[in-house]
Amino acid sequence: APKKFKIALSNSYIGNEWRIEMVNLFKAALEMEPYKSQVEGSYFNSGNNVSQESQQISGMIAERVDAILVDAASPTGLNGIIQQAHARGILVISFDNVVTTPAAIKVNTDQFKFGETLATWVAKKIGGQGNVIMVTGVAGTTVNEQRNKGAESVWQKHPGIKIVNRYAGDWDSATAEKNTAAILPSLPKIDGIWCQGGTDGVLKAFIAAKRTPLPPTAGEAENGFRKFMLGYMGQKVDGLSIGQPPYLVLVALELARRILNKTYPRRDITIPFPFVTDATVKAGQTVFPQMTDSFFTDFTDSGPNAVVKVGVNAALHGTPGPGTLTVHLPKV
Amino acid sequence: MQPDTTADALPRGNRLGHLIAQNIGLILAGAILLIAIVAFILIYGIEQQRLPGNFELTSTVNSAVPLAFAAVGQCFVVLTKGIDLSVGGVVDLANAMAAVTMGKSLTSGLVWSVVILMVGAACGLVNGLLVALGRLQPIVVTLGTLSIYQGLAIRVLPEPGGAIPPSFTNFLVNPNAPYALIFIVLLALAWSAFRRSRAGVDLYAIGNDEAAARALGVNILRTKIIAYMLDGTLAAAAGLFLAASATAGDATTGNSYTLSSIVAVVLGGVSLFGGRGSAIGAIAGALITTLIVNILFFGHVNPLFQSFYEGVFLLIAVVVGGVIGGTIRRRPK
Amino acid sequence: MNKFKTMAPESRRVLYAIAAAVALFLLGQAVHPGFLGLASVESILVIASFVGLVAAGQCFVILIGGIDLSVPWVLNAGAIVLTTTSLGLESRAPIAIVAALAMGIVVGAINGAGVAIFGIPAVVMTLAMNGIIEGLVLGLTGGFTCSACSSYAPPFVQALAHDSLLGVPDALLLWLVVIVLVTLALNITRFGRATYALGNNPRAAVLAGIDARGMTIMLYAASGFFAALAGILLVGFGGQASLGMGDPYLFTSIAAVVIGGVNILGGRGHYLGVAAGAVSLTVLVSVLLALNMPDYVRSIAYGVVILGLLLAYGRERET
Amino acid sequence: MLATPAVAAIAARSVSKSFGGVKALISASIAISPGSVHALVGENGAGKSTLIKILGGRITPDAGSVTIDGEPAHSGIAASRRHGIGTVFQELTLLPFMTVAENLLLGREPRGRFGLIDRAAMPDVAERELAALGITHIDPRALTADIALAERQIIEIARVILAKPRILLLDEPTSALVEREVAWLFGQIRALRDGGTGIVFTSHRWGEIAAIADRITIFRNGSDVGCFDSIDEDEAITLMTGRQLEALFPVRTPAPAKPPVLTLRGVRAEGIAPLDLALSSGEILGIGGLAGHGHRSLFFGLFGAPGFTQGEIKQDGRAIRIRSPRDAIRAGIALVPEDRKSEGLFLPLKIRDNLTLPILARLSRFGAIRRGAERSLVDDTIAQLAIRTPSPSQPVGVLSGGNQQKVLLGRWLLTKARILLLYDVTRGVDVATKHEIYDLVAKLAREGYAILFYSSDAEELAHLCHRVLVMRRGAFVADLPGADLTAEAIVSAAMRESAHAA
Ligand SMILES: Nc1ncnc2c1ncn2[C@@H]1O[C@H](COP(=O)(O)OP(=O)(O)OP(=O)(O)O)[C@@H](O)[C@H]1O
Ligand SMILES: Nc1ncnc2c1ncn2[C@@H]1O[C@H](COP(=O)(O)OP(=O)(O)OP(=O)(O)O)[C@@H](O)[C@H]1O
Ligand SMILES: [Mg+2]
Ligand SMILES: [Mg+2]
Repeated sequence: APKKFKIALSNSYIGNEWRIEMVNLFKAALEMEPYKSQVEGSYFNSGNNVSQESQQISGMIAERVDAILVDAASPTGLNGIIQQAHARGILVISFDNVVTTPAAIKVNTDQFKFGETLATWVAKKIGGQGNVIMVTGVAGTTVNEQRNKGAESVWQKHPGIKIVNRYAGDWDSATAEKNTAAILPSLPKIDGIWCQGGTDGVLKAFIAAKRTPLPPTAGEAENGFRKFMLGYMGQKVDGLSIGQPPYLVLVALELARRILNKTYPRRDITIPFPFVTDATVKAGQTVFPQMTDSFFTDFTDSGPNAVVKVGVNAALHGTPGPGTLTVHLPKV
Repeated sequence: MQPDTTADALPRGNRLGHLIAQNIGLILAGAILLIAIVAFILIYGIEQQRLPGNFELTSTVNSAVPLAFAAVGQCFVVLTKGIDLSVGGVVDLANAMAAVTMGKSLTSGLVWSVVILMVGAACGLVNGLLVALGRLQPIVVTLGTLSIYQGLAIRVLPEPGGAIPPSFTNFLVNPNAPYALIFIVLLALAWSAFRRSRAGVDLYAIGNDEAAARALGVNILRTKIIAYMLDGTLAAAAGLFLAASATAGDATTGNSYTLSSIVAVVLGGVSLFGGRGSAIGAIAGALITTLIVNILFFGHVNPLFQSFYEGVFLLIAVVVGGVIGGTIRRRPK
Repeated sequence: MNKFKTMAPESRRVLYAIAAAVALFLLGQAVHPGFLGLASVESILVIASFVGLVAAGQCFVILIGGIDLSVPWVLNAGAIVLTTTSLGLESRAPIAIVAALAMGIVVGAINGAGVAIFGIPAVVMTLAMNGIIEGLVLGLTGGFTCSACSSYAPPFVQALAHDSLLGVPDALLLWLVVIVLVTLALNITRFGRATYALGNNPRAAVLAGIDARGMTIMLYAASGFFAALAGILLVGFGGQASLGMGDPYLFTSIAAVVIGGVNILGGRGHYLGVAAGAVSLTVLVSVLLALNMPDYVRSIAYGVVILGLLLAYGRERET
Repeated sequence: MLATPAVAAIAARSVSKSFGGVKALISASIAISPGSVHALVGENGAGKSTLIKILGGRITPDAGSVTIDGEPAHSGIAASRRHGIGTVFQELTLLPFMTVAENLLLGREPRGRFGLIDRAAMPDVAERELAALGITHIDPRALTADIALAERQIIEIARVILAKPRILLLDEPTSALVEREVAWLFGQIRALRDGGTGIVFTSHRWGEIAAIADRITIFRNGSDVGCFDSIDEDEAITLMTGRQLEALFPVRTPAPAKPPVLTLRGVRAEGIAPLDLALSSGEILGIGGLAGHGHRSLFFGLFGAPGFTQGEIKQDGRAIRIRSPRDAIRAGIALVPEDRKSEGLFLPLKIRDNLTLPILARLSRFGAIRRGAERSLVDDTIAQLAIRTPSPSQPVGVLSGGNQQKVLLGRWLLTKARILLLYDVTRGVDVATKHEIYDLVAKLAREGYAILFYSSDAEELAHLCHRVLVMRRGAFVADLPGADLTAEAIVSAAMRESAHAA
């Protein structure tokens, strides 16, 4: 049998469901062809601690892996160790929370566009006129900054839109709900919500404050938010939901396999982000009424141009689906 | 005419016994470190079918250096019976400043390093003044300043980026040889000089009994301020090492150093009640913490259970240390 | 006024802490009209109640010179035990609540045993325990807080966080009960006397016949209990448990205790002050959110205000 | 004695000092001549220590002035050191987790290379310096926390004497010392005095005052009320307390011949050989001997803190086990430790809380304390022991030392314990209070309490006890019946044995 490629996944953090699904997809893929026969995989978690993640990548270098997939605790904090890995001939692919060093190939969606798309939708929905709140992400991170900049670029074009408050939701439903609950009662009527993450928490705080019906909302891909699009807790919301897809890890894995097999060039990949609106949301496909609100619905892709299709059990339990797993990388 | 008390001299404990009693924390830290090293080599050997080499040594040392500096800084404050939760904030601030200011050359890197260390010292000064002059409890002072320093760091570097001159990286954390050991040795030497200075003695005196120290004429204000300033400076140094090994800056990556520096200090046998322990122990504690990460890595534990194992290892280390210590101390004299 | 002067400094600090909370509310109204509206105040107090509950446990252990760094994941585990045990069914709510609280008590008792029997420093014991619980929760649930639940918190628990009785939110009423009970426990019971004795002079307490080990275990168990209780309420509040939901409560609960006038070295302070501290911190965060300023300014202002409050009334006497 | 020069070595003029509401000193004055020993006497809380702290530069007076050689003194510890003042404060200022040598040499450590402190040389330097003072039984390498209280007090004194002060302030330096150590100290004091040092000395043992003082200033309620070249004890006590005391020691009543309530057979603990002992109800059994010879282990062993490692304890003929203070309290045993601040009281807590802590179980219903019942018990105790306080809600820390000691005694009387272990209970207690405590102890014995009584003051043992066992090296070396027992007999019993050893 041909020698298997050793591919290690360095995951900075495992404390939210997005990351869990991402790791589960990776686990499932390792049990499916073509990866099952070509890849020997391993995965690690570093508790959101950059120096630990850096040390773990050192460990991977010591283990002489062929490729390292990185979801980084810091866009810059791992640059040094990644350069070392690169210098030792190891292929490094960073995805989701990508690193800045050119020594790593990047697989991601476009975060500026993320913020911009949400904002454009809100602006259009409210006719370029009204009060909007922005619920932002974790301060000091690139993703947060990029998404905010994307949004601001849109607001500038709409003088009728007033951003009555910007506050952090830290991409976490509980935090977003708490902060919204604290501030909402003292805010004027809200016509639109722009939210980077924790969207369902924001909406629940609106309900608790009796600010119903809920205003049009552009947010992340939490299952809870999408339930609101279907109708949930007596409310139905007009919304746009964009997900950072957990299957980025599969794109990274496939890219690694192809590059190691020399069937694909070394290059960054930006994949389109999947999104749904209240008009297109569909139970069992893009929303799962049986599942928790914090579940990330975009673990798989749909439609004719889907990047990858996997079953819900792969995301939930890391169990492989039938047959082979096909990940579509952009045409060279 | 002097009725001397010699006639009734009791048998004394032997010198070794006294030495052990005085350095119990350090001895424990050494023992745990030894165990950790052996465990690491064993696990590495079993997993990799070879012994760790230059690369492993270098990367372990390079990972340990920032923590060692932060832990020694923390140690100064803990010895005064304080605690510093703002370490992470100072690391962030230094890291962010380094990435923004250093530019391309080693010279500018070094010049800015000095400035950044001074900023760290200033952060420490603020902590020290609030604690010593403001008579506030250290844990809340530093909780407050943590928030301030983190805010400043984000102001300096709103999103990760910037660049560290490669020559500066090579100077601090050469990736090809465990050359950063020099800094650990220098740190230990500097400590032992400090330990033998007026301020060093005063520091211990304050940690032993602040009221007594005051009565003995120890300048509490000055000594505490020195302790917090050294702490701030060393935390800033940790930030520089972090920036150097990352080759760029991030205003949030230092946060973990707050708790890990405290853990290192405790593993190093420094008493959180002040006055007992040594920065050498804190360095050992930093190495132990680093080795535990390696052991868990090469032990290939289930990542979901990772923090479980970290917690268990920490407890085992402390309990085993305590048992060894108890046995040594109870050894018949 | 004369009475005020002769008060014990800790008692005076309770008044200062309450004054600080009120002042922060007024400040909020000044910079952001509408802040003092009934709905706004109610909503802020409900959020403060979560902090206040965690801080009740933290207060117990700090009173004996300890600290509990395991509250984040005990809280989180409490929330997850509730959702996984109740499966969102009203009929299972009682057993789920009991299970969650029992989990908190057991974990807390283990913390206490580690500190009291094995002599492990509280910082290390509880920090390690936080990691242990985190690892167990993630490992045992596979990372999903309740994949099989159709709804998460049973309606009863959700009502607890959202409904009102005679215009007062249930969560607040519950907190009020806790405030009364904890205050009574500390002030008129043997348990309270023993706690203060232990915190003031552990050696003398043992020599006076206090069961230091038993007390320590009990107090840490209480801390676990309150963290789990806060977890339950938070599930009710958000409707679901999420990973990491306890993290913000670590430093906040410690800060609330100290701002409330409790001495971090133990033996002195009152829960009433701590409750005021919890309100102060929550109001402060809300005011800063309302002010609509950049994250970094908010972070700096938060630190500055806390230090300002402490300088105003939290200064220790000269030794 | 030298003729009194016109200029005092150190003097305080009309100094006042308040702590919060407490007026510790009210316009007090004192002048100490060079080459003389000036004793300060007064009840607990009279302000002696406060005055000494002011003289020693540790605190600044609210009003009044301090002069040195007629010049205004600079305040602050550092300045006072430059003035050549050395102070032994009442609460020891040794640092527990530093070695004896480090403590002894603090601030004047030997320097080695690069001007750094030569830590390695310190034990030897300390050993030499101690030997020069005639102290060879204390190991300079030991941690201070590990040596006995008396040894700590000696180190504290040695540290100050070694600095060759021109003015020496000694605040109750003998409180934990036994006679021979006191004699050693007096030798040192005389040598310094003869060299021209002006010395302030306080003590609550009149014998010491009489032996060493050239002048005596009496303090009462924060003011000096008289200064004498010599004064007899009764007169001094009247001035100190404002009332007359009968004989210091109560009339001895014979010990009742009763079977022992408590018997120890072959008990062992760290520092004590297997010991046998029998204690009857109504008996005051004295334990004497030099410090550091196992008394503490005996007392604390009996109280289960920690318990004996071996041997048998019988109470009323039944074997009991005492493994913790709780066991001891259940068995009706009470311990009043020597160091009331660190082992007895909760200083910031109310008198009430301090008194009733061990009996709360009895006082509460469903865990809640019955306030009324507690209140009346507390009031009774305060009245019975004549604890001087405006209210039972005062923090115990604001009471004078003697009253603090009474609170501690009261706590244990409330437990209805019948066996009292009194470990140096009069340490640092003023004459009047001592008198009260002696009366109390004698009364308790008459009421049938069994009392084990250790004291570092041989006079006290001789006059109060029915019988005295002298301890040496963890064993009883003499059993002295009480009828015509003298302090000399106790001291010489403790010393005689050492002649053999030497
Ligand atoms: N730091 C302080 N804070 C509050 N009160 C104090 C303080 N120091 C002393 N006092 C009070 O001042 C008074 C005088 O105390 P001081 O210690 O001078 O008495 P003393 O004569 O030395 O008594 P003793 O013989 O018991 O040592 C006492 O009432 C005491 O309680
Ligand atoms: N026979 C002995 N051999 C060695 N060390 C001894 C011996 N006896 C006592 N010690 C040591 O002396 C120290 C003091 O002992 P302990 O506290 O029991 O004596 P003590 O008489 O109660 O002291 P003090 O009178 O000062 O309160 C202890 O550290 C003990 O180990
Ligand atoms: Mg005094
Ligand atoms: Mg003794």
